[in-house]
Amino acid sequence: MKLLYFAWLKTRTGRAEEELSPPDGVATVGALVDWLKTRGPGYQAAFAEMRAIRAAVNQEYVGLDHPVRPGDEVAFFPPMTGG
Amino acid sequence: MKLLYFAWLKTRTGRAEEELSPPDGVATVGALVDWLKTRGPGYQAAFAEMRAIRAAVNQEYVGLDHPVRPGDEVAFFPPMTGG
Amino acid sequence: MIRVQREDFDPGAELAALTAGDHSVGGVVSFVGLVRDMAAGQPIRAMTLEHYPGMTEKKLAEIETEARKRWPIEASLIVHRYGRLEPGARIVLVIVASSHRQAAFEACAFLVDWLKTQAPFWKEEETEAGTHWVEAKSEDDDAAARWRKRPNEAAE
Amino acid sequence: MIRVQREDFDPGAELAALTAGDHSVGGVVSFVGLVRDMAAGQPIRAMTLEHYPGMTEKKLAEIETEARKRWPIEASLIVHRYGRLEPGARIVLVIVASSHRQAAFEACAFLVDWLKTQAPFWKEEETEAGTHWVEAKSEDDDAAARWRKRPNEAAE
Repeated sequence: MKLLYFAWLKTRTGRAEEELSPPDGVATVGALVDWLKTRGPGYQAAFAEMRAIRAAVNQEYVGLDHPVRPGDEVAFFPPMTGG
Repeated sequence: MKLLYFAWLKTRTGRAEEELSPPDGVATVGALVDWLKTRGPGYQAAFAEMRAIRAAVNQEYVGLDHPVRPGDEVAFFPPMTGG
Repeated sequence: MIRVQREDFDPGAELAALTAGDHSVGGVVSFVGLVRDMAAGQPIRAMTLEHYPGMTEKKLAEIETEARKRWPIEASLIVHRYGRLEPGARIVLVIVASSHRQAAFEACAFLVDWLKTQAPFWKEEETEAGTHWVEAKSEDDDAAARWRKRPNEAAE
Repeated sequence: MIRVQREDFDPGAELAALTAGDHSVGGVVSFVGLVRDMAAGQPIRAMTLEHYPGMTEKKLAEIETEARKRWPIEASLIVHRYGRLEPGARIVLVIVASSHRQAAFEACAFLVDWLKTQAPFWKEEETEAGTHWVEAKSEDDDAAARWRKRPNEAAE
């Protein structure tokens, strides 16, 4: 599974992207976040306030209950500020 | 009094502008139109349909009851089609 | 700023010049009106724009002043051409720069709607069948009427 | 058309290219977004725009497709920059050409409102006090929400 972090999530996790294989039970975006938070204080800081975080799976905006599968591209980021 | 004609009014009167001295009784735009219509068939054709004509006195849009005075600049034209 | 001219204009150069050095501007909305090759289902060879020199500049300046009263505008420009123009040619340019993009959009639409009904320009079209003066469109009056203040607002 | 690029763009050249040869276009509305030198009362030295390559192009194309469904559009272009930009620099260009000027105004405003809330861009500002990520404005959500179809329209 390819994970991408943007804006201050990137700063907190300390990486822009990584390739990870979450355990089998991690089947939704929400479960993925819970699992990521076990990976260290940087992840805990990044995902401390889920209200301020948006997610995309395979480049579509999704909610926390959206399924994730091996091979997916999953991105986390704050609300957009373009334009 | 300086008179100006635009668009098809110019075509019908046969002139873009002229200097005229209407008689003393001609005190409004409407009276001026009535007097101009006595000046020949071109003027009669130009002012046949007053609904389709707009007027300006000294470069301000006015109605037919607006006063006209010697020295005024009076313009006649159809509704505008700019932009 | 107001310009009435026979010559073509360069929208990019005008856009750049209008906001040059002013870093408080967040959004610039512009409108470019072009000569279409069709009108009322008829192919058009060209059109000639006649205007009322002196009064045109005066009315455009009044319209611009009105827009600046209604919206927070950092800079604005109206350029309107006259003379003979062929399909594809630029007729009019309206630019509004503001720190608020919605104000820039509204003010620019207002200026375009108002100059169509308030500025003393007349179009004569050339078709296969000859030339004729374009009649004013009631939809342009309707568009301009959108911006007329309601009676209870006029008292403010 | 959609472009996401680090380089600056030339609004005048883009305007001319978009309608070149198409004489059915009557009006072209454009929006240029610029970097302001102030944000939330603080002077800004520069900002850096980060984006999500691939998804950005996809979302911008979706937004453009949606606009073309809603309005009669002859041609449209969205150019959005990323990277470090100083005050006065151009960030984004949106152009909509239509034979109906009101459609061009509305579609251009729609595109700007939507790309602010739907396109995956994030701004980091540099001030005297250091750098910080810009928070999304609720007014941008409100602006985008204007265009959301009401339930009874969605069924049409």
